[in-house]
Amino acid sequence: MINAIPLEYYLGLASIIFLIGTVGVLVRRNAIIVFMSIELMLNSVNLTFVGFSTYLGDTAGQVFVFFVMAVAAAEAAIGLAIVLALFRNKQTIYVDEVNVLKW
Amino acid sequence: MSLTLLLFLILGVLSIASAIVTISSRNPVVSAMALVLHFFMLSGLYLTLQAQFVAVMQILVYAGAIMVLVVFVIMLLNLGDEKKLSEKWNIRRIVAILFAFVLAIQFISIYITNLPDAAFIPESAAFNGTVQAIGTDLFTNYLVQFEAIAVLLLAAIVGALLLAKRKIT
Amino acid sequence: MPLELQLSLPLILILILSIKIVMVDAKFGNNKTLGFVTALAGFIVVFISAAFTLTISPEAIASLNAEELYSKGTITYGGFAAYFDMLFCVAAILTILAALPYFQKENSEHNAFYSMMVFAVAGMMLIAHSANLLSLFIGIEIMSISFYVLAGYFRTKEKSIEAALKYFLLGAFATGFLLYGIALIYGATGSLSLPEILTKIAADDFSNTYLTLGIALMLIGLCFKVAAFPFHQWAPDVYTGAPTVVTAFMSTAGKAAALIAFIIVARALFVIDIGQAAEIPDFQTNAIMIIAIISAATMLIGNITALVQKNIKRMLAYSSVAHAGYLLMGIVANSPQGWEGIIFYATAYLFMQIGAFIVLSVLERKTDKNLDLDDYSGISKSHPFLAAIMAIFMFSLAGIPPFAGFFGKFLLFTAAIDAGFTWLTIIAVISSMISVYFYIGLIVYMYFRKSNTYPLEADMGSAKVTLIISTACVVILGIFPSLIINLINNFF
Amino acid sequence: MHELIKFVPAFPLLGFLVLSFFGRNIKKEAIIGTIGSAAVGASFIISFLIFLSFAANPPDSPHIVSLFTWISAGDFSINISYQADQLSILFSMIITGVGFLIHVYSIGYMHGDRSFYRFFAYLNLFIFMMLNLVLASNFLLTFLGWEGVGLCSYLLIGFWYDKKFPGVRITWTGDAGNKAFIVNRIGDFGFLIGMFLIFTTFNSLEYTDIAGIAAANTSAFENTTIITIITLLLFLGCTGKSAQIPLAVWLPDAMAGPTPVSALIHAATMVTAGIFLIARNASLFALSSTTMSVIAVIGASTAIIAATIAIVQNDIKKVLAYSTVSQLGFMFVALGVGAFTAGIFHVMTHAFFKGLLFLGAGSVIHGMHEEQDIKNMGGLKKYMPVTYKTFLVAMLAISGIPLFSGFFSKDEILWYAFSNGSFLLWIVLAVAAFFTAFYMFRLLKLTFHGEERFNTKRIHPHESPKTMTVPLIVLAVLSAFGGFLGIPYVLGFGLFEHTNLMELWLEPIFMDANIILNHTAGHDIHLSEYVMMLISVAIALLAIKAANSMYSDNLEKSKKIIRKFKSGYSLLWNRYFLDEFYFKTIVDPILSLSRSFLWQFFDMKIIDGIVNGSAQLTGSLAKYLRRIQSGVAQNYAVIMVAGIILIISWMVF
Repeated sequence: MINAIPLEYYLGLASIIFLIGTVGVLVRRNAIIVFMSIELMLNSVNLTFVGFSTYLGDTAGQVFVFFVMAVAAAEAAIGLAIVLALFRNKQTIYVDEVNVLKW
Repeated sequence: MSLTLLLFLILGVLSIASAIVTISSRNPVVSAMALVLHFFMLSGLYLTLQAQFVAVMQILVYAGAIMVLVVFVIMLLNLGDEKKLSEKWNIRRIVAILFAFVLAIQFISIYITNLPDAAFIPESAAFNGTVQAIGTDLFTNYLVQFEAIAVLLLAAIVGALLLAKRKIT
Repeated sequence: MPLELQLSLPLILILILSIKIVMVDAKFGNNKTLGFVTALAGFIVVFISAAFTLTISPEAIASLNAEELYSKGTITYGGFAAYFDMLFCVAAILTILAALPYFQKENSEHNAFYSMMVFAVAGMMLIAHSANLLSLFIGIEIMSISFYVLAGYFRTKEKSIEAALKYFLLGAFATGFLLYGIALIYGATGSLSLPEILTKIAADDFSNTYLTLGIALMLIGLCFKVAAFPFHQWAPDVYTGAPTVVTAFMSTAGKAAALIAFIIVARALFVIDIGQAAEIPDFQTNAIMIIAIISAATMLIGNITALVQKNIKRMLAYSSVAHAGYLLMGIVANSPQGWEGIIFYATAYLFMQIGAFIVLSVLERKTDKNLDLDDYSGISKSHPFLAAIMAIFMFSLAGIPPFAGFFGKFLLFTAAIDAGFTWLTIIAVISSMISVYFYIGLIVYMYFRKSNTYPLEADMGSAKVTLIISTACVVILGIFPSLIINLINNFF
Repeated sequence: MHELIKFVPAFPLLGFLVLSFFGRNIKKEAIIGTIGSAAVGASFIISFLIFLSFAANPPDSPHIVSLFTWISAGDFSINISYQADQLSILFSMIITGVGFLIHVYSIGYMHGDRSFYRFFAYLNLFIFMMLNLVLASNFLLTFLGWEGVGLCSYLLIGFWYDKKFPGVRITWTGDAGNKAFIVNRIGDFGFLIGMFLIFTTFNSLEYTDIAGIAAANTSAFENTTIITIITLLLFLGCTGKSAQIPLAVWLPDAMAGPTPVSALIHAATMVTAGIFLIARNASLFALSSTTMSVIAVIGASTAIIAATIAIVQNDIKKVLAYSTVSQLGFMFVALGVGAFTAGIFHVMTHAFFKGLLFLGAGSVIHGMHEEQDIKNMGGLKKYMPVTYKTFLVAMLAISGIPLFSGFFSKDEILWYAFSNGSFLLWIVLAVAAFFTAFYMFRLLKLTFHGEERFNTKRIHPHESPKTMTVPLIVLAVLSAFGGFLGIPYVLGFGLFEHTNLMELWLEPIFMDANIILNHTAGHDIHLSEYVMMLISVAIALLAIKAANSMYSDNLEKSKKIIRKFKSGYSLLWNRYFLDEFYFKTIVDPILSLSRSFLWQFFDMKIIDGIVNGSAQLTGSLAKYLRRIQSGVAQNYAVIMVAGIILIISWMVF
């Protein structure tokens, strides 16, 4: 029963979610949804970590996930604060409308 | 097909589906809700991997804290009617999806052709996922990093306060 | 004091400082200089403690048993880590000295700035000390988060907040790849500890494809942090949009931190001594070739694009991209010689680039004014001191002897040639020839053009100290490079 | 005595520091000038003392005086160390000697300039850098000097940056300095890469080490690809600094600087750095016959092309600039055929007479109130007698009139071009020598003889002050008699063993190279050498005659000659018939070729086009590249993903 689900299933699932997140970052204009796509990417990495951790019989991977969560929380705070400040400045949160700096 | 595999498939499909909804929904609130669902699915997947502590943290931190913040900001910005939110297709999007497709082929071919060495879950895994195991590890082997994460969160708090302040004092 | 406590003194002190500075900010937020004084004194103390750990003999450090330490071998002590602690503190001291008059001029609040500087330095120090992928990741994140905030420090100004947004989105995106790479390396070797990973790679005990993919993804994450092609595009925009003093700090200390991360990772993943391993693994030759190509492309793109810039800040931002290319040559060389080259050049680069940006910040008005080449016409008449030292920084950046920049390039180029990368050196020399054009271009404007009708004002205040120290170091390191080289010689 | 060598560069450095820190506060020009000149004079005295001790007791191997360790990393270390031997002392004496005279001259020439002290500070810095270049015991220190002199040249060319200057695609003096600097970058590229390759091949950058290894393993290195590549790259560096084809374009524009600068940097010292570098590494260059041939061919083509261009120039300084390029070509031919001593000898005599010519030109320009066009001069002989006489000496020297210094050195080069090289090489150089004499006497005629073609009411030419004329006289003496240091053996008629003191002096330096090249030190007397000597004298006289007749009275007359010849009154000019025939068939075509092709097309279009074109190419490339920086964060992310795909494909698949 224990080895009913092979590790590659988890890795494959994680890579699919990672790529969905990547697509989200590339195609969405809304900064908040871009941010959520990044969260998707981080979560898929967490899944990879936990998968490896369990199959290796090593705790370190799960400890790492704990830290990734802390980092994600911190990034959420900063990222949303930036979006807020941006909205106050330019009345927009569309990433492609923010292009004063170029060339 | 065993029961665990069925559970994995259901959770896996639902997590992919909710992820797709997250990135494709026009309305940010719908995206956020789909993302919360996604986090729950992942939490279930962690349980199938016998990682109880991480599964609980997933709900508490992501669904409980981060997503609340996201929804709060979405409401705060009050982005208005849905027509404005529609996004047009452009070359970048097509290229981006093409690239993602290529990347997907790369990843999948890697995972299909190279099966991992670890074929089964060792007996110790059940203990490794407990609060006790992780706690011991955290406060012995990774003590320095645990302290460091305090600086990270402090930086995030000070930084977020600074950026979100309205006026210059 | 136990040896470990002595060795971890810089880390402990920066931790205390980071709490202290927040408390000062919270309690005495209205006092404009208290935060400055606290940060300055704190950085000096950390600098001294780091200098002290550098004097502890490497043998004593090597004799420590990792299992008995509190850090359990996740932290490197002494040696290059202590050197980089000092370097980051110097960069921070130089920056905040210049920041005081700058923020007074811009009518901005101060105190949160010093807190963020302390956090950033704490993150960088953790990077330099890390012997473990987890420490490395957390260090990089602390640094990055502080930089996101610092880039958007002028939150009411459009350009500053745009820089913060771009930096944040792209930085977090790159973090995703870095993290995925770490996960795969962990999966392939079953360890997060870098020395253990090295042993496993040398013993051929790893899962090849996962490790290869992991290294590829991690490479991407690190290349983003050093701003190397094609992951460099954030850098010109962020460096232009961020407050000038922040840019001075980010583009020097930040780059040095990213490079030490690169060195730490390269030392664990790439085998130098062929005797140790049966043969050099494929992923190593491939990865080094990729870094070589990235390095060549980075310096060409950075220098060529800098040619057409009319804004000096943006020109220096592109030149900073180009310098990432030169610095990566040390990684390509994959030898102690190459890493020493990186450390020397990072040191030299720190002084010349901070100096150049601080000159800009002194002459800048209202964030965006007085930054174009035309504004600098004939300032050698009105500001002979600023023009003269700016010329020194430009010559040094262009790699003209006898300034420090020349020796950095010299060490890196010889290291690359020794490693058999003659073609890379040829490209490097060509691109530094190109770069001379725009560095000298600025000097032409300053010295060989008629003055503008509107004279620039400069009130330097404490920035003068920064400028004098930077100039002195650029000159001294050019004439007596052995001062540093002898110090860094035994790090690897 | 040789330990004193470390003080040779110290004095100019001291002078530079004093002048740049306190110069602003010194109000009296005389004091500034004295400080600047004394610093260089002191260096000359020390060099001379070392020279005397060497002359009394010639060293077999170079003395190396080490100051401190510059860099040491791992197993290699590089010192700040100076090498005292016959070659470096000779160059050091030329630099400080001629440099001292030019410093003194500048006191008069720069009188009243708004940044008088800055000029002397730069000049002192230049001398310091130049001394580092020639005295260095390793490539790195030479490179420091190499870059340093380039920098000073750049600063000094652009000294009067807001003055208009009609150069090739250049309107401002400041731009001329820029052009020189950028063209020299291409040369420095060769130098740097060559230096790195030397380091990896020989594992050292010390001249003595490299020469020792090269001489000890001649058979292993001779004509190997790596040696050829290294020497060709170094030669590329030399073409930049010494203004040879294809990097010759910057020198004529460098004339935008003050005239003492042209004399010191762009005639006597800096431009000979390329010659020095090759001579310093003679045994390395001797190992590659390919490189030697390339050097000879480039030198010869530069000599002839620059000489023909010089005959149509009307700016007095540009004539001299092209003449310098041409004379440098002669020196490179000498090096290319293995006649190192002859090349160095010509460096010395050239420093005397070309320095003199430039200073004379400066005196003329000074007296004519900044007029440089020779069409607007004429008849200055009576206004400036000292300048005229000294100028004439220099002309006779450069034209190769016997007993003047240029005769000995140039003749030696011609002879070696024939005996070690080929007849064709000799022909080319002989023709170049003809043009040299021709354009020089054209210059003399148009400047000093004939009627005044300027407004005598507005311009009152006057002789220059003593500080300017004394250096002229000293240099004139040297130009006249300096050649006796290197009398060819054949002119001793076998009676004396050592007529050529130069050869004797430099023999230890080039011993290894001569062994590699199989050049025996023994002397024979060939009849052909006398014949050649006579021919070259005849050529010079013929050219002077031609120039004299063509520009006999003033510019109008020469035009008239041609006009009348065209309209059929040729017989009336019968006594000029031969000359006219000669002009019509040879000189005129060459004149027009020179005007329309060599100068207008080759120099201005092709060479300049390549230099400017590559700059434009990178410029337009930059315009496209910056478009990638679209400003939209997600476009950057897309490019990142493209990079990621490529990296993963490479690494994994």
